[in-house]
Amino acid sequence: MPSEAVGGGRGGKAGREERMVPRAEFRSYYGRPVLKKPRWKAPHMPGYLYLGGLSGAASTMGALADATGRRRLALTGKLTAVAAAAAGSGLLVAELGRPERFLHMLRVFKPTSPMSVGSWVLAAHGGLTGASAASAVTGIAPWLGRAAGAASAVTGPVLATYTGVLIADTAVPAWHEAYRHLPLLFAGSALASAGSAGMIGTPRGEAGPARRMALLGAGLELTVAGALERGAGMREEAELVSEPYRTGRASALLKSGRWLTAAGAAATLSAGRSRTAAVAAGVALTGGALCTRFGVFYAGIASAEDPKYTVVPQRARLTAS
Amino acid sequence: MARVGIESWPVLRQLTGTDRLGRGEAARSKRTDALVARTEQADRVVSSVCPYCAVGCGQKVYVKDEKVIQIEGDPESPISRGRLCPKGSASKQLVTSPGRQTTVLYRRPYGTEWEPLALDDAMDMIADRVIEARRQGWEDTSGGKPVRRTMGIASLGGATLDNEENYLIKKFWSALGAIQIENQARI
Amino acid sequence: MAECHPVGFQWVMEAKARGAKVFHIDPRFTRTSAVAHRHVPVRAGSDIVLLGALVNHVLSGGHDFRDYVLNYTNAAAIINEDFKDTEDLDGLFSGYDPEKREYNPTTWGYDSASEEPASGRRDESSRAPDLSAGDLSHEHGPGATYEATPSQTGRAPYRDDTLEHPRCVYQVLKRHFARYTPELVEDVCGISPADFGEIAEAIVANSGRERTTAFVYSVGWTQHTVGAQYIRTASILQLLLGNIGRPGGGILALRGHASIQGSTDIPTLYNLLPGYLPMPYAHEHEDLDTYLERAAGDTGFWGNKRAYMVSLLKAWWGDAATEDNDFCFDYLPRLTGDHGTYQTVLDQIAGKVKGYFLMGENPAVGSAGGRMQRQGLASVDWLVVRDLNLIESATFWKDSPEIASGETTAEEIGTEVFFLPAASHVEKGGTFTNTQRLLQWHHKALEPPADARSDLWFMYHLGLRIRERLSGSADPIDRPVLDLTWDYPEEGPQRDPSAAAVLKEINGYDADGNTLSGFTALKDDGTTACGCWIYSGSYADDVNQTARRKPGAEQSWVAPEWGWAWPANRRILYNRASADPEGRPWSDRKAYVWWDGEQWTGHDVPDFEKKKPPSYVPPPDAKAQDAIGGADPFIMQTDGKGWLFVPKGLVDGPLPAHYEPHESPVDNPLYGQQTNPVRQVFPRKGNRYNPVGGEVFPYAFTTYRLTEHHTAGGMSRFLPYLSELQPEMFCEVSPALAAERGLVNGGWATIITARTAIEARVLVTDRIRPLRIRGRTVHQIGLPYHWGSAGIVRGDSANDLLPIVLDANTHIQESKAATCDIRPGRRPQGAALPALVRRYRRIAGIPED
Amino acid sequence: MENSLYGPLANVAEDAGYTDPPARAGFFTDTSVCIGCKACEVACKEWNAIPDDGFALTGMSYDNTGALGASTWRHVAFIEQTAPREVGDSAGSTRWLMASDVCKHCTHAACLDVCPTGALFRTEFSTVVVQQDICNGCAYCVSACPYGVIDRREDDGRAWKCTMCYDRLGDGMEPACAKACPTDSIQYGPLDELRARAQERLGDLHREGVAEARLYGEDENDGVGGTGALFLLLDEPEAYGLPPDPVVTTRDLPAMWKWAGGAALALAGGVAASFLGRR
Ligand SMILES: Nc1nc2c(c(=O)[nH]1)N[C@H]1C(S)=C(S)[C@@H](COP(=O)(O)OP(=O)(O)OC[C@H]3O[C@@H](n4cnc5c(=O)[nH]c(N)nc54)[C@H](O)[C@@H]3O)O[C@H]1N2
Ligand SMILES: Nc1nc2c(c(=O)[nH]1)N[C@H]1C(S)=C(S)[C@@H](COP(=O)(O)OP(=O)(O)OC[C@H]3O[C@@H](n4cnc5c(=O)[nH]c(N)nc54)[C@H](O)[C@@H]3O)O[C@H]1N2
Ligand code: SF4
Ligand code: SF4
Ligand code: SF4
Ligand code: SF4
Ligand code: SF4
Ligand SMILES: [Mo]
Repeated sequence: MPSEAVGGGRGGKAGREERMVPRAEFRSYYGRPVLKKPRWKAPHMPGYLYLGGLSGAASTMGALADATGRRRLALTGKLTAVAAAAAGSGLLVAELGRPERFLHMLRVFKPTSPMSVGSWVLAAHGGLTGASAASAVTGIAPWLGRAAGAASAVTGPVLATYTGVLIADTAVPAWHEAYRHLPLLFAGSALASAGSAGMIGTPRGEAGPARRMALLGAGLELTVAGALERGAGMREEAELVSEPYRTGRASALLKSGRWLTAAGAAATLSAGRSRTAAVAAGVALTGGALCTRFGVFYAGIASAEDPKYTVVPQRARLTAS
Repeated sequence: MARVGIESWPVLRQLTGTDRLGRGEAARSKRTDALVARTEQADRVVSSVCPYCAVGCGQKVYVKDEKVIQIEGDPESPISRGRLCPKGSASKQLVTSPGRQTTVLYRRPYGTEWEPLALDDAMDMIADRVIEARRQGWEDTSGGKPVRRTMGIASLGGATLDNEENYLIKKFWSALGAIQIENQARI
Repeated sequence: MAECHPVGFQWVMEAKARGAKVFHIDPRFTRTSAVAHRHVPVRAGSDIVLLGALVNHVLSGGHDFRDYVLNYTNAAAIINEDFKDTEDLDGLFSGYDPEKREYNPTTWGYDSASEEPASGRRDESSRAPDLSAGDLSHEHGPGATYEATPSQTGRAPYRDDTLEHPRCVYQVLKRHFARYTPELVEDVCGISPADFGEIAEAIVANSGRERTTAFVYSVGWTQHTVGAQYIRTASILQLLLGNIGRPGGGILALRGHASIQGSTDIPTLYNLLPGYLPMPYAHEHEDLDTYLERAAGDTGFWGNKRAYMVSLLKAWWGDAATEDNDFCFDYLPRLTGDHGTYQTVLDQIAGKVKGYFLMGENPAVGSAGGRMQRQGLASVDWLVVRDLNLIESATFWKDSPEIASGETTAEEIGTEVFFLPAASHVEKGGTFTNTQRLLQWHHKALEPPADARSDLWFMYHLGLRIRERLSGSADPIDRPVLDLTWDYPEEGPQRDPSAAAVLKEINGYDADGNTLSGFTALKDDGTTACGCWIYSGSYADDVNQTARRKPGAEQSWVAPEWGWAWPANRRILYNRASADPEGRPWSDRKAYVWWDGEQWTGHDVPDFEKKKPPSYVPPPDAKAQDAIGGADPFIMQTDGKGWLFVPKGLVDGPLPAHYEPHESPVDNPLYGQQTNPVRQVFPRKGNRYNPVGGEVFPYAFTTYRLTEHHTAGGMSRFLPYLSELQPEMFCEVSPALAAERGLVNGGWATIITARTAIEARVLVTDRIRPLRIRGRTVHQIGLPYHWGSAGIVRGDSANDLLPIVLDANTHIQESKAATCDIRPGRRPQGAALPALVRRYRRIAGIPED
Repeated sequence: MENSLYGPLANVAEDAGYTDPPARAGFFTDTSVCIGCKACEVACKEWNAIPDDGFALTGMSYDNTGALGASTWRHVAFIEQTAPREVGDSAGSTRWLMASDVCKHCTHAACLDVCPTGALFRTEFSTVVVQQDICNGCAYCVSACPYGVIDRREDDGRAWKCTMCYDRLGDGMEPACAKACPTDSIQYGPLDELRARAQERLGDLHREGVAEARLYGEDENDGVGGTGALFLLLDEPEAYGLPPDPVVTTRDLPAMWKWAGGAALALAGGVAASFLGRR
């Protein structure tokens, strides 16, 4: 019947006195979500999160490889960085409702808008990685190329981690409440994927730093993802708010991500001299990083779609105060 | 507030103006600066009355380039004080909806489709049919009593029409001797 | 009211904010209930019991406003000795003829001390309803109080001012309503004694010198076979409580369309002429004088009827109308019975009607018995539809439910259809008359598009063409057409006739062509012409008074300078009753008009002769308004009194009595007479009736409107913005009925009557309550009636379910109470649909042909 | 900047760079007098030429619009409530709550803050408006709004929501929805006045015994710094589909940037550390 009784979400008839079990009982409007479901789509948004991380960490890797004289690793890093930045920009533009207005992103600079900050960073980063890669490939203006590369080692880490802010700076409880986790998670993920790119694209001899990056990244990613899934470090109703990470499509993806990352890390450790094994490890790590991004993405969608994630923590907050 | 060239780049305005965060003044577009209510641009504003129900709410009709661009409540009406219900508020759509049928249609007996017909022709055809039906249904007497009427023509409707229209309907049909003249008051 | 007159409802909210208590008495919990203090669910069709019990409460508790009742009503009049009440005849009044199914109302008259009532003679000459000035009240509305009531007597009836004479109206009422008790209210209406008590107390406490109570109704009260008597019961109550003619009081008819009031005042109705003059009925010899004698009494303002009628005839036939030819009175066609819209449909099906004009009405969806309506349309030779949209009444030949079910096909329908697009309200100038009798001019804003033309244009140009074709005809039947005044000035590119000129003709002018100042200026000698006497004054001083728009904030709360109200710009009718017999306001709070020692004055235009003192006593043999005393507010009545008991003018009894709806789930506990004995029934194929009670059609249903749609949908279902708000036909049922029948919210249901079955989405809601009636649970089902087969949103039409059965006074269909069955799921398609209905009829024992 | 992100803000328009702006404009929607007529919905659509939102029955009482969205800028909620029925109690126990929801024109508007193009901007009336010539449809605002108000229209690609009839305000007219509202359930005016009026009305209702009446959005200390559209509700906000205690997401933005900065450093450090080894 069209009454609150059905509208009360899982709560059923949510008479005040009946609301003994705090979490199952909450009131809503015919069970409808309070928030709008994010309009961002897969694979665009999670793909962008991934590519931004990859490009950011890869450019840093490329710059340091350059500085430390690892030519092949530097080239791999630079090429990966520019390719990922370009592809990421492509996804970002494709995500727009009015792609032809992409440049409106540079109309203002808004520190309050992670996307604005990110756009400027992406623009700078894209330019820098482009210049640096072009120079590396063509050999023209090596000094300038190197400088651009060095600069991209500054924009890179920002690009790789701001995406955590990008999605955390929303009303979506699972994202917002994870604002501490997401940048770290994405940093770890970025390290792992850039490392694996290095492992894949560079002969073993030069790929040592890449392997270490991959291992470090994997470690960080696994640690933070674990915390995220548990809701460790979240402020309010941590168990409920983190629930979307443990359920449904997001959970499956995050689990796969964890397995792939762990497997990739293990393979990295045990790859020995085998290039094939290194490539396999790199692919696994990349897959893990991708799965993580998709998992985070879908957790947010689920979190926005069910009013309980919005209502229960807020109601609890009110009751507490 | 018109700004040209590079000066219109909001980032510059952010840097030079009072809106450092780019959330207000600096973010305005040219179109925004030029915005006015379309009612301001009306060629004329005409006083009217809601065509739906008998409350009789006052309406203002805004016309530009011989098109209705807005209909809204007349605040001066002591009946409605500018307010309109959803129907009254939808009056513009009633008048301007593309679904409105604005040309004459004709369906011949046993036909399966509408056909177009010129208004003038339709009027002539209807006039002929009225005269014929009137004669066919004519009664000088009924039950021996003089009635001077026709039962061949009937007419229904009036509650949505103007008093003047109802007056002409009643007047002309009565002169023709038609008595089956009815409207919504009976239902 | 919140549902159907939302903007008018702001004033109820205003009153509520100022402390008024709002009761909503309705079968359904509606938007009105949501903000009322109290919603009291009532079984549809039972209000006379509730109102009657309130009358009983007032009378038996001595709560009536005695000064008002004694002076302003006919409470003291003594009734004819031969009158027999429903008390005596088990639900019938004296004079019933079971063969003809009609009353002879002779015995309902006053017991006149001296003379034989003029009306007695009239009755012998013909049956009453024909003679009465048409029907008492149409859809509803203030017009009803202005209809010419047949002359009762020029003499004051014999009175008993102690109100103790057993045959005085007061005592008759008391006896009549004695059986209307709170217990009966519970049994018949489903209203608990506690709720009844609350209403009764509130009404009594809120009436008297200092306070007034208003009743507001609309078609929830009229669309019954006892509709007119619903209103009558409320009138009795309000008269007893002194709530008529006073600010904040009254019985407010919320009328329907923008100009439904106007179309009753200037009637596109068979039985009326403009200004509530009756259409003449057929008599062997009737000239203007005999017509007028029959039309209305000689006393009261109807005493000037000759001036009204002669001026009308002059307006129509101009120079051709002379004293010598009775002002062309013979040109008027004559009636012989009921020629109402439902009768016309039956005549169409019988092949009697050749051509049909639909000018702004959609009977295929809006009128009861949808199948009969469409059958009627399919039976005429030609049909002209003038509308804004391609409504079902224009497209029935290709998309009706009968086509869908395969019962007929386009190839079998011989109707020639002309669809002529109509101009909208902004594309023409003219007046609407709103529910408070206010004429408001709407100005033309622009030319109509393409072929669209105003109905004024259409009638005028059709008239020109017909007159041209008939010109030169020697046939006497063509004289009225050729002699007609039909020479309006033309305007604009489309040669539109001037609507202002038409309004001027309606207002009237004198021999010199000057516009008249008001109806008191009308002459009976042919020197004035006036198209509608009650509208006289709307163009006074050659100024379009209806176009006045002095801002509400810049004038008094009565706002007399906004538009123009008939009659004479009065905003409250019979407002002389707002002062006591001596002419002083009943109280300061409720002061409205009063006698200042020299004349009547106040906030409104006094509905009384300005200079007639309260002390005025009419001389014997006075006529017209001169026969109305200075303390008699009801100046249209022959005796100037409010009629508690109606000696003349109603066809179903001088007092209201409860009868069950034609289709009712229960029996009538009050009388052996189950239903209104003179209701109009048309049992025939396509219009079969469900049996009373019974298991086959166990549920009551009522039909109604939604705020988001308009009537038959022509002005809402074709608009996206309204359609999206209520996109589908639905039915509203209680959770109990849903459980009983397996109905699911959001699912489908099929609703079946003897006529047909329709489908609707289900809303299960506590806003519909099952009621305990006559010892059993009565479930009510609510059905909005806005949908049809055309438009942006489509659905089955509730009117297809309803039968044609009419109130005998008004010929209005009973669409508020009928019975049905309901079951889950969609209805069968194609031939299976009629088969299902046939099966139901068979089980219920209803004859097929 | 702290104050620009969270907490009470004395002059919202000034904070957005306007010098000497007009008084903050707002809505007070008193749902206790709403009759659910939806005139506000239609008037808004007519004025703003918004496309229809589809023709589907929801089965949710008389609400077939469902929620605010890109093509519904006013939404009237219908909530049917029946208390446990007592013997002899005919109807007093049924409530039908109606409430017209709209964009809150938050003091701290997340949608605006996150908008990367400046399409969403603060007007001189302190309202929050999308500039349709600027919006590129990035949909960030959609996820940022804590009330689920703004949305992207997919066939058009841009984000839309209530503008508080910015064009009308500029010409001294009141918003179309407020003007149409038959019962004055929607009141438009200077926000300060409306706040006072809302308090007064609340007091009246409490005195009349309507204990469940409460205000929503009037508290400057709430999570969005108080809203530009206040509501008088007769039940908990969530019963109407409103978040009970929304917080503007950008409140935490400085912290977020810090965490991101830390993460960036960690990343850079991680890369650097990885290059420390032999090979
Ligand atoms: N939004 C909107 N407004 C309209 C219209 C419209 O279609 N839509 N139509 C206009 C027209 S033409 C008209 S005539 C008016 C009609 O205005 P209303 O008469 O208000 O309209 P309805 O909804 O048909 O019926 C009113 C109520 O009567 C109740 N009712 C039914 N039977 C009974 C009964 O026996 N006793 C009592 N007490 N109540 C009963 C119904 O439950 C319903 O709620 O509205 C006008 N205004
Ligand atoms: N079951 C059930 N049936 C009912 C009722 C009920 O309560 N229950 N109520 C009854 C009542 S009270 C009424 S009034 C009727 C209404 O029934 P209808 O009058 O048949 O319904 P509407 O849709 O109002 O039809 C009016 C038509 O006039 C058209 N129109 C508007 N303006 C103009 C104009 O200027 N010129 C012309 N030529 N056309 C115009 C509109 O487009 C519309 O199609 O329904 C009745 N039927
Ligand atoms: S706006 Fe609504 S209430 Fe007013 S006249 Fe029109 S339909 Fe009736
Ligand atoms: S217009 Fe006013 S009364 Fe009608 S639904 Fe909107 S807020 Fe409520
Ligand atoms: S309610 Fe949402 S859309 Fe409206 S101003 Fe606040 S954040 Fe923006
Ligand atoms: S969708 Fe448009 S309004 Fe929303 S954040 Fe993006 S650019 Fe700004
Ligand atoms: S203020 Fe204007 S834009 Fe906003 S809801 Fe009201 S009518 Fe629509
Ligand atoms: Mo009506």
